[in-house]
Amino acid sequence: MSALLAVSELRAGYGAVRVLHGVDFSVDEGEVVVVLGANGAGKTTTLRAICGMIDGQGRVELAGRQILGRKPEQNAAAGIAHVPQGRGTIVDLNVVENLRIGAYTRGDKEVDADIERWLSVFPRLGERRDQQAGSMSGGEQQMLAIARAMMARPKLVLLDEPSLGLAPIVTQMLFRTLGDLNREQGVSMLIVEQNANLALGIATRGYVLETGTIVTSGSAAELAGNDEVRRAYLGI
Amino acid sequence: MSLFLTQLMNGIGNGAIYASLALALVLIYRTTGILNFAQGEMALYSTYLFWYFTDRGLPVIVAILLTVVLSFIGGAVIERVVIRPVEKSSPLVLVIVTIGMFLALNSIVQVQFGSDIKTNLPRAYPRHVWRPGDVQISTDTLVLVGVLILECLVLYLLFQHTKLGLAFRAVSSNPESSRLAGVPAGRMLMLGWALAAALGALAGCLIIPTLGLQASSMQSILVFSFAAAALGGFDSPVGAVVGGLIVGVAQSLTTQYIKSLSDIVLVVPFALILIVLMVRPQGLFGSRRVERV
Amino acid sequence: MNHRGRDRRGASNSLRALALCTVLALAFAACGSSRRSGNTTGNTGASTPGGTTPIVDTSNCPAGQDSVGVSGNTITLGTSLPESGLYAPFTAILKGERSYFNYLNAQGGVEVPKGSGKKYQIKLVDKDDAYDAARTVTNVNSLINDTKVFSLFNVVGTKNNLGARDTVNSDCVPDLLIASGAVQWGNTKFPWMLGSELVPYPLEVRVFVDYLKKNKPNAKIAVLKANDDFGQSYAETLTELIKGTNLTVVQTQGYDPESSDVKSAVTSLAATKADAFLLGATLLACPNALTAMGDAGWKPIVYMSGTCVSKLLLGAAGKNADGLLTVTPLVDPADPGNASLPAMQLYMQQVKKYSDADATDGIVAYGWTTAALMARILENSPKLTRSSVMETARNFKDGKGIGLELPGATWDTSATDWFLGETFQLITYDATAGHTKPLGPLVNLDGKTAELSPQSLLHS
Amino acid sequence: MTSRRQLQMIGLAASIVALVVLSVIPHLTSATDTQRWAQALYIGMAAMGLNILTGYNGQVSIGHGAFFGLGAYTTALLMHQHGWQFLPTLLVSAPLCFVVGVLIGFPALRVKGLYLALVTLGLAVLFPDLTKHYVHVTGGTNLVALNRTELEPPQWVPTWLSAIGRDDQWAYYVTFALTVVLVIATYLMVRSRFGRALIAVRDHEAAAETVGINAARIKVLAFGLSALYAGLAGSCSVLVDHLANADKVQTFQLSIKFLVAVVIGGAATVIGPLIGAGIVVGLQWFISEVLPRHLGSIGILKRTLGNPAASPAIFGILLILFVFVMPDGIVGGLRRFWARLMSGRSGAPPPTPAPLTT
Repeated sequence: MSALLAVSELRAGYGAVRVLHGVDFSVDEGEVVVVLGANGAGKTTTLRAICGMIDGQGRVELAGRQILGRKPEQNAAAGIAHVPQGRGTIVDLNVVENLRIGAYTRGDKEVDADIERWLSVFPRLGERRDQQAGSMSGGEQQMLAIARAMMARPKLVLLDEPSLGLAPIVTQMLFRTLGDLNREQGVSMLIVEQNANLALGIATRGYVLETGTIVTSGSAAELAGNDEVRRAYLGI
Repeated sequence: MSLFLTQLMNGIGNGAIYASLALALVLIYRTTGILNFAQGEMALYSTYLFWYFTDRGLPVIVAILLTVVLSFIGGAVIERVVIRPVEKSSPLVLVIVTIGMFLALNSIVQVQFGSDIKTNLPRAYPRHVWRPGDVQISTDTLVLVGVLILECLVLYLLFQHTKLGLAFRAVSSNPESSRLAGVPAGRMLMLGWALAAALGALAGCLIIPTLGLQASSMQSILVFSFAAAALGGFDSPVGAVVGGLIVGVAQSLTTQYIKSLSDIVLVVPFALILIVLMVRPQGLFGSRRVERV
Repeated sequence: MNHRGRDRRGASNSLRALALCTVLALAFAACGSSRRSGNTTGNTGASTPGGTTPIVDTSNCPAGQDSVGVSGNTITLGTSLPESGLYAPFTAILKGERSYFNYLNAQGGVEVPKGSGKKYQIKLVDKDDAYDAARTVTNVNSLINDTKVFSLFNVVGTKNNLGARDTVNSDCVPDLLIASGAVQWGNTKFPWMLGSELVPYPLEVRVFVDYLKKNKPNAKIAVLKANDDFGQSYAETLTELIKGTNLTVVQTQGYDPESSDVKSAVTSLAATKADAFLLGATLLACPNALTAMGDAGWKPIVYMSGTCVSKLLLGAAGKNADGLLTVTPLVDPADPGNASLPAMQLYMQQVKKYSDADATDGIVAYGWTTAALMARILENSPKLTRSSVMETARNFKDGKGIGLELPGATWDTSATDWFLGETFQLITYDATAGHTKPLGPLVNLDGKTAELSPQSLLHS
Repeated sequence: MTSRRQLQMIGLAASIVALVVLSVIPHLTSATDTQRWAQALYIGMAAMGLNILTGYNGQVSIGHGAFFGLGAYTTALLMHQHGWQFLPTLLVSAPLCFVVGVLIGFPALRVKGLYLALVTLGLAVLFPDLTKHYVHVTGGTNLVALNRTELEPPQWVPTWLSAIGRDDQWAYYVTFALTVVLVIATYLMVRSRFGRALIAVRDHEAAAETVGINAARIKVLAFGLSALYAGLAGSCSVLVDHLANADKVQTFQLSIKFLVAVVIGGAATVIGPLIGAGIVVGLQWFISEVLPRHLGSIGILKRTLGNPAASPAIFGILLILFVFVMPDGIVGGLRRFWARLMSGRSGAPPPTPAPLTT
């Protein structure tokens, strides 16, 4: 079957500075794909090019249709949810309002039901439902960002370094939840991360990105076993 | 005592106008992050449109509605054509663009509609003054305050209880995350400018029949509205309304009770701003984030 | 200041008395210790009334400049007025001026001196100063040095002319018919400045004080004045003229001339329940003040500045303007009663022919009449030189049948009377009829302006 | 030689050429044009001052017309009422404006960004009212007009510098000399520790504090200096325009002119504001003088381009188009063009745009 997301020869950058020099990878239905890479490898640029925040060249197909060059709001409507680096919390809105904005592109009646569901999946959010999002802790804001992304009932969720700035136990709880979502609800995910072992723990496949090009790829187990990867990203 | 109450009513009447324009300024600040110097002249252009329609014999209510709708569209067009291209550049450039619009609109009005004074603009409501116990209460003041309350109600309902309003607030707070959630940020910016233009048009259509229309009608009103918006805290609509009323009342009470300042009454709003900002640099209701230009 | 109102709904509008200059900016407060505070004697200008020695001393004028601005059969005149910005409505003056000069040139031009058969075309060069005194100075320098005009004509604004006063008097260029009713043009140290036929403000206050002395001798007076030299001159003159009478000023309120919101100020004045109300205001502040007066149920004897006399402004005040007193030096072009006057018919015909201006607008009538006055001064000058024309203007006796002046009005100057426009008509406004009506005989205060003006103002 | 060094050489050469041309202007043009050039110079001086505050230090002010007025009135009153010569009055107007600037600077510390712009607007709106209240000189108005004898150059001035009958040359050369002094002062200041501190406080006040920069002192000094420049410009305007005057519209228009000159010239550059001032004054002269004369007679244009009432509209629209095309002003734009040119030719990785402080 065709890949849910197929990226080929993707080049992108900021003005005169080129970051991605032709990247190819894909994400199939129900998969969790991880892209590992150090700082400046081009991880965030990849996600931003895919969802249309920055211009890029090459081909990015969502379920067979080219989406490169379309505006972020159009790609969101097409089913791509993006949890940006630093969580992108809308600080002036409260928790419920943040979730409701997540469902902006949906027209159906079940939005309110979904809000209650996600508040139960993340009980801490449930306790703070009317609190200003800006006044919550980093971990809570990360949960809110993921819940907001899920509110759009997306085909594919892009996550940009969800572990950034979170306490270890919070990160573990976060990745466990992501794993559950994938297994129980079949949510396909593309996670860009530096924290390799947690990411690989829930991933089906992965790639390693260095200075704008894919250097190695393989199943989660292969990557976990690969010496280079282990030395570079697992710190063992 | 009746004199005090009368002057209070005068102050509240003026304050309602300053509040409406200050609301418009706050809307634009929250979406584009700048002080719109052209807000007064945009309201002036709308008011000349209103005069033009009534001069063509349109009934007053129709003329007001038509003016407000056209101003709404005009505000959106201005954002799309004039503001969007420079939206990413430095705040200084945006200040220059609004100053450019300020100069252009005032002059275009005179070339297009003639620079002579227009008086006897037809009124949407009969002008009547009651004098219970020597306290003057005029329909002008009541209508101005009524319209202000209506504006606040409409904005409150729009922002708190509609999907569009929620999207607008999301974009004002974090445009990037909103776009990632599928909210068309561009259209929200246009909405902000459109609402501001419509508010300015409504304020113009209501105050001008009482004051008479000429090219400089809006200039001193705008200075007081700036003061009102700053007093209330630039990013808070509630602050704009409260600020407007405070400035209006302070102005008329100074004229009455502080003779020495009466001929430089403009010192009042600015003194108020300085005092408040000394205590709370982000204004009465503003949030800390406001400081950066 | 009255404006033309193109009321396309056809109703004949805007009774336009002119007296606009005041609106611009003019008389000021007293004091201001000027180093060379004027001593009226020993100046170069004035001379013995015998008229033998010239009034205008040309001893220290630059040589060879006396007939600059005359080339072939064309006399070049220069003017500076606001044509852009907030005071752009005054371009109506220019339209009136140009209509008259085009009409005159079509008739062959002005004959200088009268009866000599030598006719000259008049060319008027206008420059925009947006009512900023610094730009007026630059314009005047450019008109004198680059355009090389024969004389300045109808330059608008008190501060604008005061700014150019030194240049004009050092270069000996006539600054004729200044569009401002300020009294500084009577300062004998500056002989090259002559005010136009507009009514100087002290005379208005004199008429009001006389009226009160007759009808309400111990009236309490409330004053609303614009916060500039224009408003200040009303307040200043009033305090001088009521000395020795039992008229008293009970309260004075100032307002910002650039805003027309005077509600709070008038509410405060109304609370004094004064018997008389002097309204030294202009533009929209007049009707707004009258409306606020009506709101407070205050019914004093009202004197309103002549600059506000226009059907547009009075109409805006409606019944609150009923019975108010004011003055006008010209016949009103908007009053159908005057349509039959031959001078009015000529004016109406020519303005329609030569400009797109609204002939019923008093400002256009003022521009037309002042241009006619300029031509008359040129005709009376024995020689076509700056000094001769200035001398003629300082000793002008032929002030009859010029333009739209009131029948019986005399405009003249002499060695001791440096003001032209000192005859005018006291009028009252009849709200039901919708236009003004004359009140009593023509007021002739010829030669009285100097003594009535606050001395510090006259000589500063 | 790196492209940065080349750029600076070109900058220096251009400045010298400008210096020579500007020094002979009075002998090439009529008195009125010389006056217009002098006006461009004093607007440039005030814009350079505002640039220190807004360009280098990031504090936006739209009220510097008030400091300009303070300088003008100080000089005019000293000359008109106390018979002073022009140059000595600078010794009073400059320090006075500096002190007032510093006094305004203190409250400005607590007031930031937008609010500061507004408080300075209050300054520009209130100053004319204060002069109307306390100054009654020429004809009792708040106008202070000076006559030729008061404006005459002192004896020691060589006659070619002030041709008799054309005192505008003396006014021009004084303004020109002061402008050159201020350009050099700005050039040195921007290179000094104070200059770098200005930029540090602008870019990140908190970080600047951590490295020991007393941000408050720097911001107050920036206010004082900018007021000093504006005051000097005001004093020169008395010599050039023969008067000191203040009206609400005029003071506000002046403040806008300074800000426009800084932005279209190039904020945070030394020469930018001066070039910007030349463009502003030249543009306004062209629109209000040349266009009406030539287009005034042609039918449809009579009501639009040729109609003087339309001149602010033309200026406003051109202003907007200018910042569309060159958001970082002429000098900024040229520098970017130069960087692109250099990167195209030398093939080396494009140098990051030259630091702002050339």
